[in-house]
Parts: sequence; structure tokens; C-alpha cells
Amino acid sequence: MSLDRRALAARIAQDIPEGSYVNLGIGAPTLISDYLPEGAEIILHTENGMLGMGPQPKPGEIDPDLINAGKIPVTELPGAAYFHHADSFAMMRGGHLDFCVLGAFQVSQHGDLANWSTGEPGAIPAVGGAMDLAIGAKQVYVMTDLLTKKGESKLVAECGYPLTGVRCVTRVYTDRAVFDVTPEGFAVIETFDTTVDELSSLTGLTLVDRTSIPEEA
Amino acid sequence: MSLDRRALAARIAQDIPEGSYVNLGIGAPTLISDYLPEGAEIILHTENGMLGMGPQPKPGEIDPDLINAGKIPVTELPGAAYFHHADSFAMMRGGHLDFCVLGAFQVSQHGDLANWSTGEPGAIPAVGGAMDLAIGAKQVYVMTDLLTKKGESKLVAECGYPLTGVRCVTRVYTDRAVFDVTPEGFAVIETFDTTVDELSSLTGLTLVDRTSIPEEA
Amino acid sequence: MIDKVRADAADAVSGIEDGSTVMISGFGRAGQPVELIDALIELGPRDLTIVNNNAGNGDVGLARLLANRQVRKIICSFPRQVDSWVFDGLYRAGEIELELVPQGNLAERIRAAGAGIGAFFTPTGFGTPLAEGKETRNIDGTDYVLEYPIRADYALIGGFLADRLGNVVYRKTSRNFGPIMAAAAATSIVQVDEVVEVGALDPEAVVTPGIYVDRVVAVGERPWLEHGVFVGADDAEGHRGTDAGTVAATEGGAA
Amino acid sequence: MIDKVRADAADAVSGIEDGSTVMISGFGRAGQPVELIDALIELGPRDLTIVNNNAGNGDVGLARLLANRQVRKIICSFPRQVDSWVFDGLYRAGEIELELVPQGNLAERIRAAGAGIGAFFTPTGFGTPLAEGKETRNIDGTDYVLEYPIRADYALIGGFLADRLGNVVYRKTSRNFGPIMAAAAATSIVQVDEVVEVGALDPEAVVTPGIYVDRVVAVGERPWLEHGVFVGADDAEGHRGTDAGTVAATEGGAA
Repeated sequence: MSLDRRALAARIAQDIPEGSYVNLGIGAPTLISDYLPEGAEIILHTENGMLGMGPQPKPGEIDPDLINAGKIPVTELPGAAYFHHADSFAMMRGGHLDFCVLGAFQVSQHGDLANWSTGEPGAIPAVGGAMDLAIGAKQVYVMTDLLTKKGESKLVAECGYPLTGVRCVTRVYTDRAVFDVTPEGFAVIETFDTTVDELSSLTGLTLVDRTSIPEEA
Repeated sequence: MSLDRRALAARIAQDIPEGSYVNLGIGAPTLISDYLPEGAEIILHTENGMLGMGPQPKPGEIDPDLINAGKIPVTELPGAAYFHHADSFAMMRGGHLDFCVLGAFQVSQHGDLANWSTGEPGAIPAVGGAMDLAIGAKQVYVMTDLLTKKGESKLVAECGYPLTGVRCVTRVYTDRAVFDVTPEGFAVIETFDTTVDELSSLTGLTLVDRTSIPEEA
Repeated sequence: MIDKVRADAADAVSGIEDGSTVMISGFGRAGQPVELIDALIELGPRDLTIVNNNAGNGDVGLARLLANRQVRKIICSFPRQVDSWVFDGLYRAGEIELELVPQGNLAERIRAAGAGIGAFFTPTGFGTPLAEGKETRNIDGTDYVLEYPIRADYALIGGFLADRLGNVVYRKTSRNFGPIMAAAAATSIVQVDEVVEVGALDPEAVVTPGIYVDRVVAVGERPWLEHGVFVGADDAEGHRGTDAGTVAATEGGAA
Repeated sequence: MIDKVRADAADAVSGIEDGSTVMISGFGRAGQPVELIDALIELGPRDLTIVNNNAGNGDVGLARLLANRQVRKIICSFPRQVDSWVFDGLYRAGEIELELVPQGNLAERIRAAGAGIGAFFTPTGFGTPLAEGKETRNIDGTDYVLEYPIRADYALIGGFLADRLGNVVYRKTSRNFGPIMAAAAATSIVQVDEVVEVGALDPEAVVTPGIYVDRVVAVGERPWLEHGVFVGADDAEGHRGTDAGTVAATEGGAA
């Protein structure tokens, strides 16, 4: 059985060790924060200028001066710090975050990411912090369904959509399997009720099978 | 009668209006702070990370965490602010200071400044913030004796010593006269018991005489 | 005595003329200089270039400035939002120019302007459509794009507290673009809840030193604070109690 | 639980190996990580490249590290001082390499390393001997020199207070190079007077967020403070009362 969005968020949360500095982008990846191990100190960054971001506030306790990158009200945990936009993006660009998790339209077997524009004529472009996030962490993880609603693979040989970043993605978590980006292309490291052969067929890609190799500690 | 160092400092202080942001470098220009008009708010910058620098502390009240660029203990005035070195030099380089006053070995008629090295073989070079100060204010003033101890003019056609900055000096205050740097070369705007002819003779330069033109408000 | 305090928002924005480049701080509601934007609309200069992270929401603030046809060009990272209909309409009609900049490059270019940096090599955007036509260079194995400073004639900034010398502190994530815009503009105008005595701000915690600020105006405390202490709101626009629903409906709610 | 606190200075500097590049904060006495430097001398790695504003004073701290022949190269802005005899001797004997950098370029190059900037155009130093051989460019009428980041394996930093997450605040002008060095080094080690509880530092006033800090060590309060309150000293080295004269004489006094 493939994983639903929340189950996938929970799966990703398992791979984030205590002490990590993490940016969860906007949209689906923000669900991951609900599944981080209870009591484990993992420090969340939001690119609009904060480390130590906490969960959403209770009703009546909303602070319009305290929001995340998705412009959703959040809270402040003890040990937080605020900084301005140039400092915040310097933190990302300088490679100080351990993990960042992003959505995707397409990921190429070289680790190229397309997640900001489908390049449709007449569409109004908007990039926000996507390109900074794509290059802004030691590990750049993608969280996505393997297939689009039309059944096309989001894992591709080369991205057809406009790029967000070049050779930046290190791992892709999908509803069907987890893929590492390697010099040999995508390597399947874990499957959810499917096989590497089936994944090859769905993606049209030659995949490396690493499902039997235990992950390094 | 030519001006001594303190009289020259007092003369320069007259040209710094209230509300100015000023860096007085190290050495002789720091004397200027003693002559700023009583009660006028002029905000002193020290490049090691502070705006709102006050006078030297009383005995027993020295704070080793609070020093100026010359590593002399100073004090903090109400309304001060601290910042780190990159922010402090960004403030200078970005042209936010109104005035900076520096010493000089030589100033060329184009406004080139040499004040960090005499280029002697075997000398240990040291530049500190000199090159940043030279380009780091809207008005870069030099405070110096007109002549070296050997009687050579510090105002020159072209600097012979290694440069600190190119075309950066706007005005030179000396013990004998005040000179503006203009497209036509040095213009004498004020003399201290001497004449433009005598200054031409001492410097070996063609000087523009602006002593009779009242300064613009 | 130095006194940068202006009587009201209209006084604070006075002199902004047609054709100016105006930076406006804020990310979402946080740090948005609402009263200064309204005063700019009232003042009426046209043909402006606006630098902001977004391109306006709903029908208020920056969106109203756009709707009022005062803006020729906008430099931002994220114009398209659920409630950016004013910008969307103008853009589709070809009536506004857009320079789209990745958010971190936007911040760093603004920072470069204030810091006297002539240009810088950034890895962000390399190999993407937003780097097309730009100079690139491989340095020590990483590919970079050369980006230039963004300067402005004016910056409109939303702060929290200031003194008459122009020292400013912000609240939480409303800091965002304020400090770098204050340094990048020839004339920086800051609105705050309250002007405090000189000496009331901790010199260790001043975020924007007064050297970067030309004008300060107090616009009164926002509804989610009481005497500077957080008391909370019921939505991200800061509405409280029963009025939240009504006002949110007319304003389009939070992004 | 995150706990970056180390037992003592020796523990804090452990692992610094021969050939490392080590940044050391401080401008004069202010912000100098005295105990960490002493621990580095004790640890004994050789062939180091040191990044500091100066090149040591008197016979203590950085000067002693140099005298101990642990340093191959120094990157700094102002090596020559009245009491820099250790460096002077080594330099004249050709036993230490010097890279002289204007102070603002030094700061900006360190900042660039932490900020992921590949290189930047700075006006400082253009047309001077310190720009010889470097790439230059005229941008919008101003001449600039291209400068590259300075990165380090380790940074030794003198802070004031920290928590176990590595959040740091500084005191007054001792902030100087600390924040930018913390961001530019692979491993950043901060000494502070005292480690405080998480939550004790105001999030609006944290200068170095913990993300930049790997190790923290408390070295005790400096003599010019009592329970964090300034009580004053009689010289710039922080000596008080009758001991000032004696100690200053043996240490070479203030710069």
C-alpha cells in the first residue's frame, strides 16, 4: 500500500536526527513537524527570519508579527533567535542547515529540481525562496507523490519544466518508494508495497536497487 | 602663525554640523572630539563596531569590552548601538558616514591618499582599516601638517608612497591652510598667517586661490 | 538636537516624487508599513518602481497602490498569490513591469546596495531561467551567477519601537526586509508603534542604527499588543474578538 | 537534548589538528578568547593558518602561539603594533607567512564564507598595492576589486553569555569578528563568562544563533563584571586595584 501524505511525512521525520537544523519549506513538508520524535530537540528554520519555530498558536494567541514562510501564524520556542532576511538567506546559502524538505514538479536523475513553474505561457511567474531552499542545505530532500495526477512520473531523466536548482536534490521521498540521487542515477532504498521493477516501469528509468543494503548509521 | 595640533582639531570641529555621523580614525584626528560644540549631537562611529561612542572613562571605570579603533577605552552614550565587524565596515563602504578625518603621509592633487606605508624595504606592512576609511564617508577629510619633519610638502602632484585610496580625499586641513580637492587641483580656501603664493612655494604646486570666496552654507 | 520624528505618516512620506524607486518592507502582514503605504497612496506619486517581497494582497496596501496606477515596475520574489488579483490583472494587461528575483538574491542585492558591494557571485538561480543572460562563473567547483545591488530612493519600513535618533527595533519575524532596506535607500522612513526616549533601547539589541534612518513616525500600537506586551489576536491580520470575521471577509483574509 | 557545552577549554579545542585554518575573534583585548588560545597552545597543533585582525601583542595569547612556532601563516589587517615583537621577529626571519588584508575586506571575506557568496566586488583597496594582481572592474563608474571568501576549519570566539543550544550574545565592542567567524568556520568554538538556561537569552537580541556554534565553554566571569553587572577596571586589560601595576608590567600593558 502506498503511503498517504501524513504517513510519508512521518516516514521522513524518522530520518531527521536530534540536533538537526531543518527547513520544511511550505505546503506538504510542513506536516513533517507533527511527526518529529516527542522531546527530541530539532530546530526549525523559517526563511523569513527565525530559528526555533514552534507549532501554530492556540486561538486568540495569534501574533501577526510571528509567521512562517507560508505566512501562517506560528509560535516561538525557548532558545529561538530572530534575524533579518539577508542573514536568514545567508544562513541557507552558506550551507548551515542540515536538512531542507521541498515539494517538486519534477526531479531529474542528476538531482536537478523543478518545483516553481510549469512554464505555461501566460502564467504569472513566482519563485519566492524556492531557488534558495534548493541549494540551501547539506541534505536537500524532496517529498512528493511519485506520479502526477495524470499518471506521469515526477522522477525523470531530464526535467522538462524550468529548473529551480541544478544537481541539488540528495533524496526523494515518494508515496511509493524512497530514492537516493547517486552518480549512477536514482537508487531505490526503500519501497512501500511495490517492487523496483514496477518502479522502473512507472518511471521509465533504469533504477539502482539498494533496498537490501542496510542504511549506514 | 600656523596652527598647532589642538587648534587645528578645533578648526576642523567647526565644520562638522550637528546630526553628522563621523569617524575620527586613530591618532591626531581623535582630538577633534574634544572640540565639537558643547551640546550639539554629533554621533561618533568607531569601526570596531559602535555608533554613539563617548569620551574616555574615568579611572576605575574602564571597560575592556568597550574600546575604540585605537584600542583606547571609551564610553557609551545614550542612543548608542553595537554591531559586528562586517556590519560596521558595510556601514563605511556603503557611504553612510558623513565625515571621516584621517592622517596622511601624502595627498595628491587628484585626492589620492597615502597614509599606511612609506614603502620602506624591510618594513612590516600594516593597513588596518585605513583603506576602508579612505573610501568610507561622504566627505573624507585629512588632518596633517603641511610639511614633513624634513620640510617636504605632504601635498604633492602624485603620491610617491603606496596608496591608501584613489581620488578619495575631499579636503585637507593643515597647520598652514585648508585645501579643497577640486578638478583643477588643490584650492586654498583658508590660510593661517600665510599667503597662497607662499603655499605654492612650499608645496611646489599650482594652487587655486579661493580664500576670498565665502564658503557655501 | 537630532530629531527625526515626523508628525504623521503624510509628513513622513512627503517629497516622494514621480519616478522614484521605493522599497517597502514586510513579509505577509509582518513588518508591512501599512500607514506609510496609505500615505504614499494619498500623496499620489506615479511611475514608481516598487521593491517588495510580494506584489500586494487583496485590495489594500500595496495592492491599492497598484490599483491606483502609481506603479510602473515591481521587483519582487513572489507576486502570484491566492489574493494577488490586482497585480495579476495589471500584469496580464501588460500594464506593469515585473523583475522576478529569487528571495535570497533579492535580500542579498538589497544588502549589497547598503554595504557598498559592487556585485557578487551567488549560487542561487544558477542554471535556471532567472539566470538567463547573466554572467556566470565557476569558483572552486561551484557555479555562481553575478548579481548587482538594488538601490532605492526611499524605503518605507515597518518597525516596532524607535527613538528620535532613528534607532529601530522590530518584533519577531516582522524584522524581515526592514534592516537591509533601511541601509539601501537614500531616504529611509520608519513607522513604529511608539517613539521612546533616547537610551530606552538596549544598544546591544538595536537592529537598525539611526545612521540608516531619516524619518520616524509613530502610528500607535497594533491591536495585538497592550503597552508593548503581547495580548494576542484571532487572525493573522491582527483582528480581535467579534470583529475578526467581518473585516477578514472584506479584506480577503490572510494569505 | 542538544548540549554543546564542553567541560573545559581543553575539551573545547580538542581535535584541532596540524595544518588547520583557525579564526580567532577579538579586536584588542575585546572579544579575545584568551582561555581557548591558551588551550590551543597546550594542545600543540603546528603548521596552523591563523585569521585574526592582528598578529599578537606582548608575549601572551596569539603572540605566545606564534612564539611556540605553531603558526605557518597569518591572515590579518594590522600585524605591526608597538608590542608585536614576536610576530616582527618571525616575519623578519622569514619564518611566518603574512597575507595582509584591509580590515573591511577581511570582515567581508569572512562574511562571504559564511553566507555562501563565491566572490564579491569591493571598492576598498582599488589602486593600492594590496590589490595588485587582483581582478578589477568598473561598475557604474566606481572601480572595484574582486575578493574571495576566507573559510576556516575552526573558529575560536570570545562571547559573553551562551546557552547549551549555542546561542551567543557579546558585550559591547567585543562583538567585533565573533559573529562572522562563527558562520565561516566548519567548527565554531565559543568561550563565554557563563552558560545560561535555554530561554534566558532574548530571541530578539541573540547575535550568533546556535546553528553557527558547535562547542561552548564557560570560563568564568571577567574581573570587570560582578554577576553580569559592570563594576569597572583600572586598565584596558581588565586589572583592578593594586594588582594593575604589577601585572601590566609583566604582560606588556595595553596596546
